[in-house]
Amino acid sequence: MTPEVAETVEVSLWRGREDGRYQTFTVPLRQSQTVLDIVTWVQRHADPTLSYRFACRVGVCGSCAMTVNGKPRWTCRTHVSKVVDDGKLEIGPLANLPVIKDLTADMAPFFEKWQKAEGRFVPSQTRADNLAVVSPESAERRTADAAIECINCGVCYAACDTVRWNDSYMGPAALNRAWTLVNDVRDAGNRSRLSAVASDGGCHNCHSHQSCEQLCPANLNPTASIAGLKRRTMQAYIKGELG
Amino acid sequence: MNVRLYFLQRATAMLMVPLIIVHVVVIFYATRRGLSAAEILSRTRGSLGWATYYSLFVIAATVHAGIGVRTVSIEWGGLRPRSADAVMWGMGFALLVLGLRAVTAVVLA
Amino acid sequence: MTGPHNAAYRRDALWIFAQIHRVSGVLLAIFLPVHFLALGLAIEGEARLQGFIAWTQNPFVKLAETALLFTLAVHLLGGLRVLVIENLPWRPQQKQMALGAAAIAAVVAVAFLLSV
Amino acid sequence: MLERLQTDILILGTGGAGLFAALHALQADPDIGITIASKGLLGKSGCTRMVQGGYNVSLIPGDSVERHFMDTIEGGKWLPDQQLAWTLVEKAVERVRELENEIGCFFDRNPDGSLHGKAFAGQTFDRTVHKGDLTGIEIINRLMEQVWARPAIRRLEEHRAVALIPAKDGASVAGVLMIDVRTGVFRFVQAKAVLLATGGGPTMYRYHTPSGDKSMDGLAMALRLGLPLRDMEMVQFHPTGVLAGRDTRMTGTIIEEGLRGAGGYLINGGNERFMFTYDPRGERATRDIVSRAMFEEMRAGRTTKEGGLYISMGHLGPEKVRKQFKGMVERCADCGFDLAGGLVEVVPTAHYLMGGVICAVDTSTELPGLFVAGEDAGGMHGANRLGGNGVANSTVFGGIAGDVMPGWIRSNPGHRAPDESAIEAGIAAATHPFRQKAGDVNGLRERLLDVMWDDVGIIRTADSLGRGLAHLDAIDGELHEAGIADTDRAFNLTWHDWLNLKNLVATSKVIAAAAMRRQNSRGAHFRTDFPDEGDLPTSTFTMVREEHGKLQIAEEPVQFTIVKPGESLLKSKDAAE
Ligand SMILES: Cc1cc2nc3c(=O)[nH]c(=O)nc-3n(C[C@H](O)[C@H](O)[C@H](O)COP(=O)(O)OP(=O)(O)OC[C@H]3O[C@@H](n4cnc5c(N)ncnc54)[C@H](O)[C@@H]3O)c2cc1C
Ligand code: HEM
Ligand code: SF4
Ligand code: F3S
Ligand code: FES
Repeated sequence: MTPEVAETVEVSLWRGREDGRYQTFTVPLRQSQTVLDIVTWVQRHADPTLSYRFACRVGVCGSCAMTVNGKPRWTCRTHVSKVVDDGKLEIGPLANLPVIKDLTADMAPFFEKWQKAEGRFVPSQTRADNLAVVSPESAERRTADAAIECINCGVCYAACDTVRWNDSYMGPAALNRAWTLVNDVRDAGNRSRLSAVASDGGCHNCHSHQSCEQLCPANLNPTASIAGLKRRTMQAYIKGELG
Repeated sequence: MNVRLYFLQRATAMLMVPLIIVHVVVIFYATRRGLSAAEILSRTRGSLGWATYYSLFVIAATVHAGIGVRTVSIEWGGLRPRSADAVMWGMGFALLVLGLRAVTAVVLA
Repeated sequence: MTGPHNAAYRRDALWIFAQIHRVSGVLLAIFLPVHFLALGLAIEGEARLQGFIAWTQNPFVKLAETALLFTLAVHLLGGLRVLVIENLPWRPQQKQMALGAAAIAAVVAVAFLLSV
Repeated sequence: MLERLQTDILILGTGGAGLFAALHALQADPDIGITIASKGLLGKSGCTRMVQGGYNVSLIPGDSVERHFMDTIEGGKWLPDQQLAWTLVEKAVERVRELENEIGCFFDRNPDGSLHGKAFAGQTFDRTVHKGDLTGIEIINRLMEQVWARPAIRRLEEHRAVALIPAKDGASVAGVLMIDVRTGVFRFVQAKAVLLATGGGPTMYRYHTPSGDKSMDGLAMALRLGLPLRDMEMVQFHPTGVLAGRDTRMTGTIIEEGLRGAGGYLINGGNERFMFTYDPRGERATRDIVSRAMFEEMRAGRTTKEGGLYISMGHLGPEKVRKQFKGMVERCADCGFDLAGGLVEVVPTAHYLMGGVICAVDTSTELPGLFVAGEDAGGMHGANRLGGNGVANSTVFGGIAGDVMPGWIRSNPGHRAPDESAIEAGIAAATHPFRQKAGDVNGLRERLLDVMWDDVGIIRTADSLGRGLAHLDAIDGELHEAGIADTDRAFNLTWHDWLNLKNLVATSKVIAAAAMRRQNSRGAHFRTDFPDEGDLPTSTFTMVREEHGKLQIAEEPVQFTIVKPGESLLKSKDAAE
């Protein structure tokens, strides 16, 4: 049952750059309405200069994440009734990233850290070769599969206090990706990848706060992936395999 | 924090688990009978076993807390890693000196 | 808090427990040197140590000591939570684990308080 | 204000086509300067990311390139350019191996560890390679990581191309005029070669599936430059898009076809199943038939209160549905619907544009220096695109463009001076709304969506198309008068809405004009006044170009260079499946 909702909702939106302020709008409620729809309504009907970002509008591109009533969310897939609190919504840009304007954040640091964690495949074969035979039931494949459907929305990154506290920390998404590669039997880059994630900004900074795991819209579990990396790097360290 | 610091911190944490449990049990046992200097010292004085036990604890705590304080001073204190290293060594030095002094005191006194 | 990011999120049991773990670690780090200092008094003779111990019988000090033992227990159990997540296969009952650990810590501390 | 940049190769778009082009160009010449620009974030905009079903390729034992080719030609109702279609199916084999072995995609496997191929409508072999039902995420994330890993590729994120700028002598392309979305500043990027890979995107229909950033920009820019577009009447509709009501972005996005396949019912506003009155296969009829039947029901007024129809799964057992279609059930729940047990409102929805810029197999266009790949290019699919051939198309030809452009630059070295007056005109056109009195851009978009849906959509007639064209002219005129306050150009979405609309109206006219011209019904194009498919051996395709502000439409005969109607490349034994 959808609960009876008020006719309108009070929406406070962040306006400006880092030194902006919240501005309040009254937006009509509809039965099927996401947070992105609310923001769109404001841009279309109340203030045409409002800036925000979206693309796919169905939860696959990870462009639309914002801070909604204190928590980072994918706005295109967050029904208003799920987050509205006392008839109010407060929406700001994603935390832990520079603000571009209004509700848009600059995701460049997020992707730079993805690279720092060597979150990219290193081939061991070429297009001239046949595809590797990999059993879908093998432990490695299943571990990789469990963490692979990340949409790089940055929700976990914005939710993580360690990211907030420590500039150099690579963050949950980058490390989660590194973990999928560590379990990818076709990959040839793991020696250097393990060293990268074992270095100063790496997986060992994670305090297992689990905010990432609790808020990831794709239901991934970066906490578990990072724990995996901690174990794997530790083994490599003890064996003296880290460069 | 990197793998080396992590390793040292977690290894010492694991080491301290049994050490601390023993310590807590001993405190219970001791306080039950009323804490007295004579009592403490009679137990520890001249005992190589207790000397090793407490030294191990002191060293583990030194390493563990030193690294822990380093992390906190970066994340909450806003220190650069370099300054945090100084805090770590300072903390470690203080703990080690005071700790070993205490061990010496209760064992040799 | 003003600013674009109202950092009001994650105030649930798990998060709070993680912060308590940290604070308890710092408290221990501050207390431990003091504790060592006290024991070190033995160098100056049994009498000084005895004097110090007598002082600790003061209810205030006792309460403080209880608090510290509680801190140690909390930190130990919180630390175990971290070690479990890091080293054992993933389990979903994190929250219960955290609450359970907090409860055990409280029991230990109360037992101590009653026993002295 | 105008800033200037120089690069050797400029790629517009970061879908499968754009990203592949960048990687291949760098491989072909590691010293070449490559710049890749995207209207949204790199890899996070466009439709390649949204691919659910998968990638068609003849890599699985028992299949053949010839079979894939025949499926493509027959699916395209004999209209595809056969050389392009052949290149598509042939190169797809290498491309999938490259995606797996070099880029890092990890496609699903059979229990024995070999590549899994699933069934996809309209094909005689189960050849669709996939990663669960989020294949696009896997493909684009892996490509995107490789591009981020190569700092030699300069990235211009949130840069919108507004005009292709010819050289002073008009004989080639000299660069592209862009708006830096984040600051609102104009930037002219001078390049020796330009790849157009902005991914088409028929978002001018009331209900549509593509990513919200796509608005036919590439085709509109090519059209303004006088380049010919083909097959523009061919707009593919998907039968089941979500209908979430007014002011919802999720409206139009896809509800999986598998639901109908699994036995889901389509129900009209009067609570009746209606598909059997249109086709003996009921809900399991092909995409075009189901879409048309749904449109007929809606036109007859037998709709839900929001104006659509229902899909109902409950009779299959809600628990089972929840398990089998987990992602879809969650998605519906997020917009307030219970797919497993209740009714979800659906409508047919515009999905893909088969039409595009005319190009050769090496992706070159009529204008030297300008290349085109992906959904912006026309001719690979003819009258209908097979599900799974879209991403194959963008990755195959994007890669080819990347292979070819460095060589082209070697034989045509040097930057060419741009036609400065074209740059000025481009800026003037883009800033036009700032000089007008405030107008109702949203109202105009709503009208465009309705006109295209009602008159130039799933079912067409000469009357409806004529009406549509007249409305489009009116909307175009009003849009020209509709102003936007020039307060802050930085990340000004309303400005971009205006620019989007401008391009959508321009290309809508082309779609309507081409549809008017094609007096038969083929594939995605259906006219009640000409319901027959016409004579296959004398098939023609439409070709539209803009000359002096007027659309010129021609019909070109299809060249059956590989196989003629009635023939097959498969020996009869194979053809029998
Ligand atoms: C929901 C959905 C499901 C699909 N499922 C399948 C499937 O299962 N199998 C299949 O084969 N195909 C599928 N397709 C089709 C397939 O996604 C496309 O055919 C293909 O991905 C197009 O690739 P592209 O590189 O040409 O364009 P896109 O991937 O769309 O990329 C276009 C790029 O151009 C950029 N751009 C646009 N305008 C400008 C501008 N003015 N300036 C600068 N940059 C610009 C965009 O931001 C984007 O980066 C699906 C499509 C959709 C919408
Ligand atoms: C059985 C004993 C102990 C165990 C199991 C234990 C465990 C841990 C663990 C796992 C951490 C890392 C937490 C994280 O990264 O989130 C930690 C941090 C810390 N510990 Fe301990 N510890 C113990 C005893 C001590 C003692 C005796 C002290 C003080 C002297 C101490 C001080 C600290 C400090 C300061 C931190 C840093 C806090 C942080 O990073 O959040 N610990 N402990
Ligand atoms: S791990 Fe989850 S929350 Fe983090 S970026 Fe990926 S999808 Fe988003
Ligand atoms: S929230 Fe941060 S601290 Fe670790 S478990 Fe997740 S990365
Ligand atoms: S708009 Fe793509 S995830 Fe929300």
